[in-house]
Amino acid sequence: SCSTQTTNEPGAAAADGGSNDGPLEISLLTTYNGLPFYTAMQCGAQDAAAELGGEISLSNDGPSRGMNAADQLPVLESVVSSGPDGLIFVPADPQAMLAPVKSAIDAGLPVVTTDATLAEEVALAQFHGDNLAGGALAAEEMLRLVGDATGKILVLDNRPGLPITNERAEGFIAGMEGAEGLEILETQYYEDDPNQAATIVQSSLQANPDIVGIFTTSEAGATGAANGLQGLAAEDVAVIAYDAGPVLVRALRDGTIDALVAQGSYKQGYDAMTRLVQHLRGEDVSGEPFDNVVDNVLVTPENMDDPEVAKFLYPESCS
Amino acid sequence: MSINAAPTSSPVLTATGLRKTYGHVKALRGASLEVRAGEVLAIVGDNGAGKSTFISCICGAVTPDEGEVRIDGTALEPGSIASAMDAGLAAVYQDLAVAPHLSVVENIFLSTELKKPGLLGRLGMLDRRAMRQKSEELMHGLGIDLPNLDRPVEQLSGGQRQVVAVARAVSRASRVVVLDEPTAALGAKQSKIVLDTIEATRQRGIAVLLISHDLPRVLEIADRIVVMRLGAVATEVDPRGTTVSDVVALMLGETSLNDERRAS
Amino acid sequence: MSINAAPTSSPVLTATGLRKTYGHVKALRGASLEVRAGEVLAIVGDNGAGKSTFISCICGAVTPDEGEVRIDGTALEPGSIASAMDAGLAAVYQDLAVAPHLSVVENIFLSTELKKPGLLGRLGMLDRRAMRQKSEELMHGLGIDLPNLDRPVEQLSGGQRQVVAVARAVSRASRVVVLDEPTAALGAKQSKIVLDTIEATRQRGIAVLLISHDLPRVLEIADRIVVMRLGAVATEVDPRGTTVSDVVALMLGETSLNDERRAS
Amino acid sequence: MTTTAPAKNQTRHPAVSAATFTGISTTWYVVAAVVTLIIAFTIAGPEARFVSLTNLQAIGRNSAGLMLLGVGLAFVLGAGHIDLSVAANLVLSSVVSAKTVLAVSGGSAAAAAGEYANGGLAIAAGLAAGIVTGCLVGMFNGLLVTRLRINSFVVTLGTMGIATGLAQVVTGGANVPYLPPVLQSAIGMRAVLGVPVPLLIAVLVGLVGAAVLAWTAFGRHTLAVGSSASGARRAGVRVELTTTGVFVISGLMAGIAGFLDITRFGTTAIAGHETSMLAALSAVIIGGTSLFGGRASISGAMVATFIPTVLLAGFVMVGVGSFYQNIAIGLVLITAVWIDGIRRGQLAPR
Amino acid sequence: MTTTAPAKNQTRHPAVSAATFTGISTTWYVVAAVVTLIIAFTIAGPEARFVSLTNLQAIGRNSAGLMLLGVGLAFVLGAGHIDLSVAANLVLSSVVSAKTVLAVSGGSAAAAAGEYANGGLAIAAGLAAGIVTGCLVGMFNGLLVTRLRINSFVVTLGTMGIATGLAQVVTGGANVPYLPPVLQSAIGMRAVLGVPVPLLIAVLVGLVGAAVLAWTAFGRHTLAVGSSASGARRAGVRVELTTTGVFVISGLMAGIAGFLDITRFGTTAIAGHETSMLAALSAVIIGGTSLFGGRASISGAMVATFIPTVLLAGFVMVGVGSFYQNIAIGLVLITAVWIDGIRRGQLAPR
Ligand SMILES: Nc1ncnc2c1ncn2[C@@H]1O[C@H](COP(=O)(O)OP(=O)(O)OP(=O)(O)O)[C@@H](O)[C@H]1O
Ligand SMILES: Nc1ncnc2c1ncn2[C@@H]1O[C@H](COP(=O)(O)OP(=O)(O)OP(=O)(O)O)[C@@H](O)[C@H]1O
Ligand SMILES: [Mg+2]
Ligand SMILES: [Mg+2]
Repeated sequence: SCSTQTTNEPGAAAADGGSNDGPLEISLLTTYNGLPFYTAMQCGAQDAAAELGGEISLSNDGPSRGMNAADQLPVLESVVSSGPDGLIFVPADPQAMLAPVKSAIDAGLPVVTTDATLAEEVALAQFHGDNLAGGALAAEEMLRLVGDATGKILVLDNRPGLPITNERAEGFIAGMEGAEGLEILETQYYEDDPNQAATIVQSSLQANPDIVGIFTTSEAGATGAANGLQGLAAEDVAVIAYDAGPVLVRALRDGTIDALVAQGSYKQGYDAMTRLVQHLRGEDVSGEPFDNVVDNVLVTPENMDDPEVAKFLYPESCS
Repeated sequence: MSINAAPTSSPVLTATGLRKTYGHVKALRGASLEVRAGEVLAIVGDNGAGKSTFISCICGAVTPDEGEVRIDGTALEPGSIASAMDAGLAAVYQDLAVAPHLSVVENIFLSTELKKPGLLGRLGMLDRRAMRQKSEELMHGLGIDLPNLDRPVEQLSGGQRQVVAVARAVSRASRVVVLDEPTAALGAKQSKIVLDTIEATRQRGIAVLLISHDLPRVLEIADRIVVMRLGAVATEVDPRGTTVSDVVALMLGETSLNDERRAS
Repeated sequence: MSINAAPTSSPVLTATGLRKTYGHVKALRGASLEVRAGEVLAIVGDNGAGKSTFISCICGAVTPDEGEVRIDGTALEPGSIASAMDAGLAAVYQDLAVAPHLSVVENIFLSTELKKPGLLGRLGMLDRRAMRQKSEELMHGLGIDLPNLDRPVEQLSGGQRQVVAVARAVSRASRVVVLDEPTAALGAKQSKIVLDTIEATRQRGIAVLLISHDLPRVLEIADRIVVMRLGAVATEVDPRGTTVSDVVALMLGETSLNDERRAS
Repeated sequence: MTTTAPAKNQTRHPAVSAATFTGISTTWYVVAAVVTLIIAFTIAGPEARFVSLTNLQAIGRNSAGLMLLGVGLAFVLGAGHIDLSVAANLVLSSVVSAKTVLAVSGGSAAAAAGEYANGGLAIAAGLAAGIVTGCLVGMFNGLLVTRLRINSFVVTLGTMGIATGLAQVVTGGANVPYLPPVLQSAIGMRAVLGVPVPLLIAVLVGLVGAAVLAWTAFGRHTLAVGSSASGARRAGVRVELTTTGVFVISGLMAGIAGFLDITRFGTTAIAGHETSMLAALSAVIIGGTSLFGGRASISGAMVATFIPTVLLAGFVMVGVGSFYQNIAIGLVLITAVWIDGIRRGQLAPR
Repeated sequence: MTTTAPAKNQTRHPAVSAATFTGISTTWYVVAAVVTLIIAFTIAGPEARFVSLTNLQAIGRNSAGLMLLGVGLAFVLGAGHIDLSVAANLVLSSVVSAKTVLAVSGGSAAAAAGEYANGGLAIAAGLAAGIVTGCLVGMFNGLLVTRLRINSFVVTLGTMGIATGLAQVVTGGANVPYLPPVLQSAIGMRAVLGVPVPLLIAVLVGLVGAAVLAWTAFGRHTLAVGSSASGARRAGVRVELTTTGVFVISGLMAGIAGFLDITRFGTTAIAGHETSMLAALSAVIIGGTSLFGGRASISGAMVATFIPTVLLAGFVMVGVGSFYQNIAIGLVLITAVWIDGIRRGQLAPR
């Protein structure tokens, strides 16, 4: 992945109005390579690149594990050192990644953030789902699913200290506030391990047989929760999960999960690539907004085959 | 203990031109010997003379850089303990080579375990009872009195451990038994048992290779004595008519604690 | 080596009523002794008699269940090696107690390292040169010829290692030196060096406690001999006019390899 | 054998070696610990629900994988080595197994559409694929340790990375979706006489392992090698063969556990199992196996694998906050090993 | 001392012990390995950007924390123990340090509003808090190992859980936000003469550690204890004190690393550092320290900590997919230790 030319004085291209149709090297740097969510984002970016034309190559970078700043930072610095023309970046932590991104930007690398945001508005633009809103969306659906039943709600979160998933839980809990007859249990963490999630679900149900709903903030939690419920033959617990990878979509179709919060990651990737390339090619993007929230979509068994909704589901790989 | 005339039969074991270098130290520089059936051959030498390295090469525990070991005329695979054991050799090493966590019985039968008869045995099932009984018979036969053969060897005193190693070796050997300082940690009574065992082993027609610093006893029991110095066999003496001080004089070249026989 | 008359001075070291039980094994059941300055006291006994356990309790390496050790009248803290070392005792243990990865010099000065003079020394900086030189002088004085004092001890032969441990102990002791089978792995020449060293140490007015299975040598060098049996001091003998077989007879109670002296 | 004078049988003690004896008694101690925990959580938790069938079944299902890893590790530790790669091997095996199941049952396109063929064959092929993968990784470990004579800590740390990477390469980093539901219904979520099938499999395999360790020459050689490799070698034990063997057994266990993993969840868990290796190691050590070789207890390891699962389930049920769970599990680990040491007299006065 | 006959100085060999000698030579071997990697990545990567100042600075910054952990682990391994809790201790120390910085600089309410007081004092207090926390955890490890005589693997595995849990309790599970930017500008992201300050600190601390190991009685006792604890004890070494000491040093290093962590990120990373412990352990072993005690090389460990960082940076730059990175790092680890073993002749014929 050798790039030949880098002409990216910050904003210089835009100011010149001169166009630059040369080959571009764009890096998409995520927090956890291979997650279906990021696969969808990558598909969006690729499709945008194809539509924009010219030689745009996209490389996928990211730690192979972690979802946290300590694992992502070395990768970011290496990617910056390798000198791509532009960077689509998913910050693992808004605060921790700020300084290194800032110095990359100061050194002339245009950066667009997706999925998550940075603590300051240093990037060219940010495209993200609203994790708090996504949690709230799930809460709304949860309230609908449980109806007027009374009981308890279990929140399963991935790991303490992961802002992306922690916010989803936070949004969900806020959304449930004030619901009549529903009590939110203390959040439990499953460390990305479905086995732990299953154990937690089973034990929680033993301790609180009146659990009526479970919200989990990522795929491993949903897998484990579904399994735990299966083991108890507990059918009447509503399960809502975040994300819409193939495993979760299948579970939704099978009825082990009742609803999914799908993020518009395809659109995030598409829009981020478009904005970045427009900037690099000197188009005037000054009128475009900095902050772009891509709405989440609630996927239910009823609407999942609706083409408008189906395009939000994450593919196994880009076609 | 009678001093036998050296048997005239052809040698059971011959070692020829063994060499071994550790880094800069030439531990062995072309050592050779031969032992006949029913003969006790003693190896004496100063500390660091290379005695343990010599017998380790013979037993396959150390791979010599050069040289050959034959038992009954067949060359052993260098550095292969299995090859030496298959040829009928068994040894007591200076550090005993026991598995400290295993019991006395388990150590005695280590690698020569008895299997149950029938299908179970073919599935690899051990016959613990038979091994225990044979161990008791063995100990009894040697006159050794260890009350509990199921205690891990690590709980025995140094002398008790040494006796176990000797019992294992003599029970295994069919052609040659090699003993590296088998009485170093032993008291009078246990030493006597070991010496009697050596005598009995020799009577069974087995060749005995004995390393010992206890020169009076060596003179008493050995048929021949080879003296090692600086990694090679310096000379051979007939114990008859030889005194301890004769042997000491032969053992002492100059500066024998000096092992810096640096490679070329 | 002359057999001295037992000195009449008051004892340097007294051990009284030491007891130690390991699980079911009563290794020591009330053993006592005393040694005077300039005296060589030998402890003999069959394998498993409890000799090593006895001296380990004396040196603070093993904490006795009961009993007391005094040096120059002051009781030592049970199980504290520091307390015994501070009182002027040093020992060679049966397993030598060396750090195999450290060099000869480092082992000789282990825990008694010399510091650089001045500020650096107060910061803990070692004076390697001084330690090296003193080690050389020590070895030279004892007549030991080890060519390279910077080799890790693990690369020495068993006998060479034992000599290093002896050198360390005699250089440290100011009141008592304890030697547990210091010549077990040694050849004639090295044994002679160790025995000369014991004699020289005694001449310096230091009390020597010697364990050995080599009865002829014990009779030659010791001023008094205590015989241990079954974890206690059975009797004391005067080496003058005593033969090896007398001592052996005293050592052998019945079934001495039988260590199952079960607790109550 | 030299056998003179057929002395009267003077056995004063039963023919049980001290090693086995300690093994058994530690097992009972661990059983007591687990039972105590269960009783405590039953009392502390609501309405004795901790001992309800469903909860115990859940605990059993969740312990099965760890138990298999523990059995393998008991062999490896008994032989004086360590295997840090077990969890990574589990993940790799589960991935290969899942891909195989998909391929045999008609390919992933059909699977995505919900169509599956050859149910039984797919299960068998998946199990075989998992086992083969696990054993190959184990064999790789064993060969590096014995042929190149590299320390097993280093080798298996390296293999851990290699297996993790391979699993990610095979899957592209995403869990394998669309596995046939028969995996779960026929194995993972099934119970026979109330006992979850994964636990049943783990216990049966573990018992075979315990028999191998206690009653065969291979088992005895394993402990001899762990007790003193150089001693065992010179006593005639084929140390290389035995060492390779224990790593293959460890790999085999990881392979079976990997297969069971996909039957539980109907998908893989490539990011999970990051704590499994240390959890299994803890269980094996609590169960009475020495980290330094020479002493191993399969039964102790098997029982001790319930400890982390019971603790997690109990803490959740009793309502201990999840942050405090880590602390509590750490304290329990230290305390258990400490008490066991005192009990065995190993920590007793010098 | 008995010193008879002031014999002439007959030193035939320089007064460098074999242990030190091997230590040094392994260090050079590791230096050569790192340089080779850098050259390879410079050639393979685009436009020699691998050796650009910014890239080398980034590598240096990313190695600093690992280097400190490695220095501490070299002591612990040298003494024949292991410390699995270093990374968890780092996280706990960073959390305590961050809370302290916030408190001293005016409280979190003011911080949230972007107002900070006492910049220098806050930094000093944060460093002190990190160090104290780290040392306390280390001391706890040391006391459990020496007083209760529990195996250090078990103790530190337990402490790992305890420290992780405490970090979560202290923070409530969310990273500490709003740390004063001066942390990053004055330390974490600063470079002096082109050398990143965190690296500078780590190297200086490491050199002090190397001096302590090589030139003081404590260092010598550390290796003696690792070589033979019972031998060292009977030679008069205060084994308990030395052992506690190495764990405190390891904790101290984790504490400093924890403080550096917040100066790098401007926040804590409570979910991070899960691989740091194994990465630091690998580096220490590659660097020539024996897992079994008695032999340690601080300089080797320090240089070897660059290996994982250089590999990661290089693979990203060359475009090796992240999945293959795990595989490659595993292979490099095994190969490095293997070659080093052959070189030292340890794997040579028996
Ligand atoms: N593994 C090794 N590495 C380096 N040197 C060794 C090794 N083994 C033996 N040596 C050296 O080889 C020489 C011969 O040692 P060996 O053990 O054969 O002597 P020995 O005659 O048995 O002495 P002892 O009577 O003390 O047992 C010694 O100088 C010893 O230091
Ligand atoms: N750590 C231990 N655990 C259990 N038993 C022990 C331990 N140490 C010693 N013993 C037992 O205590 C008894 C006395 O042992 P000790 O080593 O003191 O004997 P010794 O007189 O020195 O014998 P040797 O002449 O063989 O060295 C022996 O029966 C031995 O088995
Ligand atoms: Mg020898
Ligand atoms: Mg003794």
